Formats: sequence, C-alpha cells, structure tokens
Amino acid sequence: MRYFLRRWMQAVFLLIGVSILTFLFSAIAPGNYFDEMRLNPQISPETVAALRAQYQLDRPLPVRYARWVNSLLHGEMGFSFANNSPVAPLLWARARNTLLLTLTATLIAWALALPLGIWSAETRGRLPDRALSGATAALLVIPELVLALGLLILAVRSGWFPTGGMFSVGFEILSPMQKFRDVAWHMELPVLALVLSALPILVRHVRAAVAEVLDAPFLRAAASHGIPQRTLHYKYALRAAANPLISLFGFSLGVLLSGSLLVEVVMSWPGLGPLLLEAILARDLYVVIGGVLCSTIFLVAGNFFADVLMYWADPRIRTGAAAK
Amino acid sequence: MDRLLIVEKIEKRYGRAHVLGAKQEVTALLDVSFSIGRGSTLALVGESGSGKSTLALCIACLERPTSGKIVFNRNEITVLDEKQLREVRPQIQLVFQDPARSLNPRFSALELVSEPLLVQGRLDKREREARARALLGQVGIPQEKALQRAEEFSGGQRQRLAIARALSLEPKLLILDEALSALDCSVQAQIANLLMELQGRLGLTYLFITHDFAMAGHLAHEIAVMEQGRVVEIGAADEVLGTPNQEVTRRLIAAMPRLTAEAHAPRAV
Amino acid sequence: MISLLQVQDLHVAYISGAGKVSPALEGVSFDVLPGETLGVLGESGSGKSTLALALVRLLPGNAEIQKGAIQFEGQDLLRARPRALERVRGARIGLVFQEPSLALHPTIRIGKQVSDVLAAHEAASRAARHQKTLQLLREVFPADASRIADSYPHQLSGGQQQRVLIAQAIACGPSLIIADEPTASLDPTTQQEILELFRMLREKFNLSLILITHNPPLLAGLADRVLVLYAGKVVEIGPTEQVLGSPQHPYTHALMQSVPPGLDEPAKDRKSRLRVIPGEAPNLAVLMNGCRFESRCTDRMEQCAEREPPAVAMSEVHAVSCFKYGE
Amino acid sequence: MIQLSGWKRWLLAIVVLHGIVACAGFFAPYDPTEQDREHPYLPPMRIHLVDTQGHFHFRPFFYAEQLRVGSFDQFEEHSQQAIPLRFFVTGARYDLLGLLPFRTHLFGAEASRVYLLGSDAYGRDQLSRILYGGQISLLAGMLGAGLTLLIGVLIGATAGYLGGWRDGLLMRVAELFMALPWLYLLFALRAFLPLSVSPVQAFFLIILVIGAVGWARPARLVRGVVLSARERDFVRAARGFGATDSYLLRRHILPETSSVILTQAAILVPQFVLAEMTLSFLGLGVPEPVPSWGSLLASLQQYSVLVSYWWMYLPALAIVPFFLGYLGLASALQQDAGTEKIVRTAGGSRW
Repeated sequence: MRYFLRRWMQAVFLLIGVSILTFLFSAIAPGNYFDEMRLNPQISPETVAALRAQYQLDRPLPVRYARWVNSLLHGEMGFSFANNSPVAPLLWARARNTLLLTLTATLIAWALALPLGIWSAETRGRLPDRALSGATAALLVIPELVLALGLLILAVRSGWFPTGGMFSVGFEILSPMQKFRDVAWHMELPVLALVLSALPILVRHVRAAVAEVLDAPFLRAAASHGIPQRTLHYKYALRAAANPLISLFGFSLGVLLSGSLLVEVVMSWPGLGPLLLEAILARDLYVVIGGVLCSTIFLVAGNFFADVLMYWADPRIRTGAAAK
Repeated sequence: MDRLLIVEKIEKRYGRAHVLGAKQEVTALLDVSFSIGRGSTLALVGESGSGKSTLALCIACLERPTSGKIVFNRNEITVLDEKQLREVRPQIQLVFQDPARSLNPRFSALELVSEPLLVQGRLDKREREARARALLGQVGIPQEKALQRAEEFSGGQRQRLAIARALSLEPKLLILDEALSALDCSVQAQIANLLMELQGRLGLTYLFITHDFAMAGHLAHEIAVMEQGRVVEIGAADEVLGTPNQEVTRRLIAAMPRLTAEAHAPRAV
Repeated sequence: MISLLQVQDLHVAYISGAGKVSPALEGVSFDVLPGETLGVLGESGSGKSTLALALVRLLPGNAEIQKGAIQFEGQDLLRARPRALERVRGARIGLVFQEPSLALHPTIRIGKQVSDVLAAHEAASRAARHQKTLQLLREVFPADASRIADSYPHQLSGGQQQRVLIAQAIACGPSLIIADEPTASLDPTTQQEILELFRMLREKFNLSLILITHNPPLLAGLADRVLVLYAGKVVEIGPTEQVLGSPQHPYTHALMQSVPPGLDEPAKDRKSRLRVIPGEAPNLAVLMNGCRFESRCTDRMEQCAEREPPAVAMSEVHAVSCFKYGE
Repeated sequence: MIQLSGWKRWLLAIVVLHGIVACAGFFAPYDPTEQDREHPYLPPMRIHLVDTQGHFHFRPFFYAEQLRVGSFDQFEEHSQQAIPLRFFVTGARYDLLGLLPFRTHLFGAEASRVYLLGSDAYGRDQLSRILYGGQISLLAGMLGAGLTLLIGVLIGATAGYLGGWRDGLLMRVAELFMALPWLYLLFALRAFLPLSVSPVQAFFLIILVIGAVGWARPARLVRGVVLSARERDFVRAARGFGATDSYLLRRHILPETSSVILTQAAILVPQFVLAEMTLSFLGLGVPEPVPSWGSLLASLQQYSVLVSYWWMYLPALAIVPFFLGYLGLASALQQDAGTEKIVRTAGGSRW
C-alpha cells in the first residue's frame, strides 16, 4: 500500500508542479487577451483597464495563482475571456471528445501491436520479422501531420469518409443507435491516423522487449527443463516482458494525446486541439492553462493505471525489493 | 616491526534517507583494527558481504570511515581533507577483481599505464611513455602489444595491465581486492608469482583481500578473518590456518576444496 | 556395463556474422556410465560450457554442431526431432547452470516454476503436482520447503536459488544431471553445501553426473573420472586419482602444479613460487595443425607442431593425447 | 571505393540531402517569394521529349500553360508553344550558403516560367518554395536539437555527477516536463510568447521553444550513463591515483555518454523539424512570405484547396527522405552501441 500512497503523492505533486510551471510561464509571457483588445480602437483604454482589474490581471502572480486554485476547487478553472464563460465546462465538453478518440486509438493500437510485436520477436531475422520491420520503418518515416493530411485528401477525393467534424447534419434527430453509428463513422479517419502513427513505435518496442527476454538465461534454463515452446513464449516470455510493456503503455498514451491534438485540428474534430489553438490565437490564458493541465491529468491517470498493473504483475515491487 | 598501515577501530555506516519512512542505516564495518608491516602481506579473508571491499575503499581513501582512525606511513589520513587526500592516494593503489571493468576499454595499454603519471603531472610525454613501456615489461606484457586496446587482451593480461598501472606511481601499499578470484587456475598462479616477485624486488606491502584460504595461505604472512563487518581473528598465516580459534575460520578452512581425496568422506562404490 | 551417454567425435563451431568459423569443440569423445560422476575440467575458452549446451542441443543460434554423435539411452540426440528432444530435456537429462540468479524466472513463484517442469513431462492432476513439488523441494530444503515454494527468486540467497535449480533438474527423475560450474558464483561454504547436496542426491537417486568446472580441487572426492579439455580438445581422461594425482599430459601436469599447495604442506613450501604454464591459451579462430598445447609445452617435440597427437591408452581406463607416450 | 560502415553510410546520405537544401538557390529555379499572378494554382507541368508531331527532341521541353477558355483556375497546355528546358541558366540572384552571391541555377527556361511541382495561390514556384522552406525547417530542427542536447547534457551530467539532493531536484523538474504530452507543452510555451513577430524573431522564438521542450529525456539518459560511469571500477581506480573531478568527467565519464548523445541527436532532429512544421502549419511559426515546410502545408486547411489542388500536399512528402535518413542513422548508431535498450528508452522517433 505504501507503494500506491507514494505513487499517488507523486502524481499530486506532479500536477501541482505543472500548474505552477504553466502559471509561471504565463506570467513571463508578454501580452494577454486584453493587450490584443487594446489594439482595437473601438474599445477605450479605460474599459480595458477596468476589465483587467475586474479579472485581477493586475494583481501579483501568487495572488492570481491562489485565485485560480480557488476557482479550480469550485469547479471553474478560471475564466475564459474569449468565450465569456468559466473554463471547466468548456474544457469538459471538448476533453470528452479527445478522450473518446485517444482511448479508442490506444485500444486498437495495442490490440494490433502485441501480437505483431511478439510474432516479430519470435521470427527474429527471418521473413515475417523483416517484413514487419520494413513496414514499421515505412510508417515511422511518415509523421502524423503528413499522414493525417494524406488521409484527408484521400477522404475528400474518394468520398469514403466524412471530411471532418464529429456529427452529420441533422444529428439531433437521429435515434441513439444511428447516433452511435454516425459518430463511429466520423471517428474512422482520425482513429486510423492515430493508430497508424502510434503502431510502428509500439510494435518496435514490443518486439525489443520480447526479443530481449527470449535471450534471457532463465528462458534457456526453462527450455533445458523441457518446458514446451508455446508455454515458453506466451507465458514465461510475456510475463517477464510485462514490466517494460506496462511502462510503454503510459508512454503510448502521451504519444496519442499529442497526436490527437494535431489530428483534431486537421480533421476538425471538436476536441481539445481546436479549442487550445483558438485560445492561443486569442491569448485566452486560462483556457490554455486548463487545456495543458487537462492533458497532464490524462497522462498522469494513465501512468497511475500502469503503476497499478505493474504492482499486480511484478512481485519485486509488491515485496518492496525494487524500492532502491 | 615497522608498521606501514595501522587501522584503529574504524566503523562505516551507510545511511539511506527515505521520503516517507525513517532513516535506514546499514553498518558495513564495526570496530575494525589491524596493522600491516612494511614489505609484508596481510590477507583479509571472508565471505561476500563481510565488509572486505568497504574496508578496501576506506583504506584507499575512496570512502571515509564513519569513525576510527587510519594511520598510513606515520600520517593519520582520516583527518585529511579532499585536497590532501589527493596527495596520499597515489601511495595506496587498488587492483580490482574484474580487470574488464577496472580498465577503461577505450584506452590503449600504453595510455592505461601512463595515465596515473599524466594525472599526477609527473614526467614529460616521452619519459612517461618510456616509463610505461618499462612497466609493461615488468609485468610481462610484450612491447608489440603496447598499443592494443584493453578489450583486446585476455583476462590474465588485463590483470597484469591493472597491476602495471597501479605500480606506475611507485606506491607503498597495494590493495588487491579479489584480484585473483575471476581468473583461471593457471592464470591465478601466473599473477600470484608476479605479485611475489614484485614484492621481493620493490619491497611492496600488500593487503590481499580474498575468500580463497588456499591462496591466502600461499601469499600472505598474516591472515585476518572477517565476518559481518568485524575482524574476528587475526594472526600469523600458519597459526590461523593451523590452529583456527573461531568458528568462521574453521568453517572457511573446512570449505577449502582440496586435491587430496581423503579430505572428503569416502564414497561407497 | 553399458554406457548411459556416449559422445563420439563431437565437433562444434561458432560462426560469426561475417561467416568466420571458430571451432569450440573438436573431436570430443567420451562416455558416462550409469551412476557415474564425470568431472569435466577446463579453463575459460576450453569449450566446457559449449559441451554442456551441445549435449542437450541448446546451443545459441550462432553455434553449429558440425559432426559427431550423442547416444543417450538408445537414441542419437543429434538426430532427434524437436519434440523428442523436449521429452529428453528435463525428463531424462537435467541441467544446472552457473548463475542461479539468472536461471530462474524473476516474477513466477518458486513452487510454480518447479511444478511447470513436472507439468511439461507428466500428466498428473494439479493437486498431485503440488504434492510432488513440495516433496521435491523437501529433498533440497529439508526445513522450510513450503515457505520456499511460496517465495519469488529475489527473496532467496544464491545458494537457495541453486538448490531450486537442482530440484528442477531432478524433478522428473532423470538419469543424468549436467552441472555447468554450479558453484562458481557462490561463497566457499555454500559451495561445499551444494557439492554435498549433489553427493547425497547422486546416491539417493542413482544419478549419473557430469560436473563441469575450471577448479581442479572441486573434483577431488566427487568425480569418479575426470576429462580434461584444452582448447576444444580432450587431452586426458581417466580415474580422478590418476588424473589429478599423477597427471600424464603436460598440460594437466602443469595445471595441477599451479594450484596453491594445501595446508598439509609445510609452510616454507607454501611461500615458494608456484609452477606456472607460460604464455596464453591459443586463439581457436587461427588454423592449427599440431597439438594445441605445443607452444606452451615444456616437453615439446618435433612432431608436436606438425600433427595432432592421437589418444594413447595408458591403461584400460586412462588415455592421454600426447606424443610423449607414443603414436 | 571507400567502404563505409553502418551509420557512416546513413550520415553520408543525410549530408547529401542537407547539401541539396543548403544550396537551395542553385537547385531552385526561382526566388521563393517571386509571384506570378498569371499562373495561380498551376498544376505540375509535364516535361516532354516527344512533341505533338511525334518528333523526338534531345532537349526536354514543356508547353506554356494558358487558362482554359471560360475558366478562371483551369489551365491547359498551349501545344504551339514548346519551351525548351535550359540547364545552368542565369536567373535571380541568390547567396550560396548565405555567403557567395550567385546567379546560376541548375535549370530554367527563357520564354516562360517552369513549374515542375506546380504553383501556389500567388503563382509562386512550389519546387523553389519547398527547397527554401527546407532551409528554415531543417535549420530550426538542428538548432533546436543542438540547444536541447546542450541543456540536456549539462543538466544530466550535473545531476548524475553530483548526485544527492541536487540530482533529486533536477530530475523532479525533468519529470515535470515529461509529464506533459509534448505537443501540449509545445503549444503552451508558444502560447505565452508573442504572436505577431517578424520572421527572424519567429524563427529564433521557435528554436527557443522547441529547445526548451525536449531537454528532459536526453538529460535523464545522460544522467543514467553518468551515474553508472561514476560507479565504474575504472573511475574508482582513476580517483585512486589522484584524478580530479574535471579530469574524470573529461576523460572517463563524458566519453561514455557520446553514443547516447549521437543517437539522441539522430532522433531529435527529425522530431524537431516536425515540431517546427506543426507550429508553422497551425500559423504559430514563421509567417508569410517566408516559406517553411509547415506553412507551405497550411493552405491545406482550406477545404477548396484540399479538394482541387492536390499538389499543395507535395511539401509534406519532402520530409520523408529526411526522416528515412535520420531513422536509418539512429538505428545504425544503436546497433553500433550494441544495445537495443537505447531504442526503447529513446522511444522510436516521437515522444
């Protein structure tokens, strides 16, 4: 239990750290929403000053941070000047969509990467391994921006996929089943882009982890006891490779969250990506901070989940031998 | 007899601070005292985890004992600061168990052996090379191999290189930390002979750390037996081997593999 | 008596990525009788570990068995199918490795790892396997078998881990155990305990044992016969007392001389120099015509550099490959 | 023939690719900002060897393009007007490698402009813009990677060598940076910096942002190597004969990190080229009219461009050979180091 307590504390400290860090950067940043406003001749300088005072942007940094934490505790996460609304509800509506995309892509990518990676490791140096290595290398040199744009052009020219967005026109009047299918249809392209961009990395990591274990002395020892190959590969090798694979899970979530940000913008999926971009262009400070924090929460949660898996899979952690 | 090294009641504890828990302490050495006469060999025998290597690091001034004092060549070295220690260290040299790890694989034999001279700023480049070549000759490394890199040598030759490097600063005390343990029997014998020859020629003092009582008996004048961070028995080699006082010593001696079959229970055929 | 294991003219070589062949074993022949202990004595580079792995066909991918035959209980293991090999490994031949800490799966309980070996070879109920596992562990841990069964490898000491490996090796009642430097990584007292365990199990289960080591004294009092490997070749084979006590091959002779004298010798002899073998072991990747030991040998003759010496029988049980004893 | 081993072959390929981009002025027929309002969105021209009469020409030629009758964006070949392609022609002035003023271009034509890869909305030559754009993107990537590695090695070596609480503190900060998905971090940093700036300012701003984002991972890797090197017996031995800290770092510890640093460089450069592309694509990078690979793609965000002008996608493909080169180099370096472990800790080619 001390293990979880420690991990939990680490996660909390991490979130506090990230929020302070982003605040610090925002403080150094020249310009904010009202500076852009000041350029607008229709708004008088007095109005701007009054607004600044109203949102207490003229107060020192610690005060602003305290106020922001306070509003966070009240479920608001600060105020969006551009949208004239608290940040949290804005974020939540978008974060759901980002999560939907990211989690679906994570599941599919892992479901494909595990068998492919093991197969590749098993046939090390032979044809299947070489073919897979070639394929992953080919995918690896196509960055997701290029991939997403390419898929979009394909969609536009072929008409097989919707060219963006999350819903068809007239979504509101569809039955629940139709709604589900409509969203699923809109998801196909962005998920495909995400899976294709994460897959080569995952396959390569899985292959490396399993291949390393296949060379381990304890597998040779087990083979010398006559334990059959199937048991060796699928029970002994996978269990021993569990550790790096689980930490890879947290890492893959980070990759997919970043990827999702870009894919959302390119394919106009109403997730955090477009919201964040708009906020940056409008210098809508608290939305940016909120968005960054939100993504950190996802990642930290994912890593916490990985820690739980690790605890369950590795007795060395359970018995505290890995404490050092 | 003139004692080159006197170790008095040294203790070494490692503390490990913990974020949530209390501070854990591990005692590696407890009340260790002994001395070595100039030009003689003391063997320090014990099983793994008995604190032998920690003791070696403390004497070589690479770790500071928590308490106690070490007198080397009539100087108390436990009170010196880092800068003064740098002056003392060249006089006490260490040879490690695994030469593959104690020699930087990127260096050539010549670079390895002349490195201490370079660090100490002794001699100029040509003199350093001449001195290094002479040292290589002393430990039996053929001159034509002087430019090979460490990883191209065999285990025994690497240990010869490590000894040559240790000798380059003309130390008074050589600490051999399991220096023979990783080697094959025939190579062990070669290095053991080399060590005896060097001692005779240069008047070196050895602290020979080992778990092998046979080699300790062969090389050492005195033997100290360690267990769990303490020296439990110390005396002339023949006395310790012939009339062991302590249970550990007897156990270790009994565990010595012997060539003569009678030493073991005869086997029913 | 009919031999349990008969190795004939075994040749093994490692092939580097660039296709360079360096032989590891050349023309190795020997046999092991039922219930007999054969000591294999060799220094690093002699091919002794290669021999252990070759006997059960577990060599790494870059090694190749070039020719020879390994007859074991009536079948040639070099020509056996993979399934047949799986039935031999672990069931008829048990292996014990040098580094026990690396030879156990780090995240599976000891009991499970032992019972997996049983499961691989015997169709028995889970409960029966569990009983048998505990019984096996009691053979090596008389005191606390059930606690050990519930432990993970990292919770055990090196000596305990080695005992577990031995339990695995004897699990299915094999007729032969091959132990490759089983005590090299252990402390001297633990070393003796493990050797004592081998001695006990050998009597109890009438096992044949191949004990591979670089340390001659380990074999005294344990091995019935000793086979000496030098640079991939058998240089001498014979009863332990003869090979260790009055070695005939110049290499064996010099090797025995270089072991520090025991405590039974007078002290003044102990402080004298050891007799050593000059020079270094040969590089096997370089082709050689004559005796492998020729360059380091004090008794070398003209023909030594030209031809390989054949094995000469000193007696019915003792053979030496050296020209000193005739052609 | 010199036999090049493993990674050196990849390095050569990368050097050649970068050489082409560095000498963009020579390989590009036109100045990247030069407009041709007569020919907006001109598709890539076809280069012919056989004319409409079936005659074979040794000199490649192309036909002048003219607006199709009744259309304002559809072009067709003007089959009467064959224009030969000329090599080593004199054209717009440029500075080779930013130093030597030159006028010679690899190819060009006299009577009309040649658009091998089509033109953009202002009739600017895509090929020239891709070549010049590469200079910005690649330079940003390399300088960013250099900055990142500098910070990373400095912090990593400090933490690893000093150990203790300083190590703890630095690594906690590194974890902070790694806890953020990298694109979010990039966005956040960019968000807090001024939006409307001159191209030169924007360029250095981007390098600064990119450099600040990625230092944590190399720092951790370097720290790990330094930490283990510090405990090596050969470092102990060197301390034993009186070596000072700076000598140990210089001669024994930092050389150990060289393979990690090289591999990281091969992984980071393409990553950061991509980072620059992403920012510019989203309009947060180097502004018009200076081309960069990212801003060249920005027009694809308009639906009409996406539908009608597929050649606007070509800049995206320009980076593929570069990525291939860097991937090959990284894998070869890792193979050289003999460990697949680095591959795993480095995490493929992206975070």
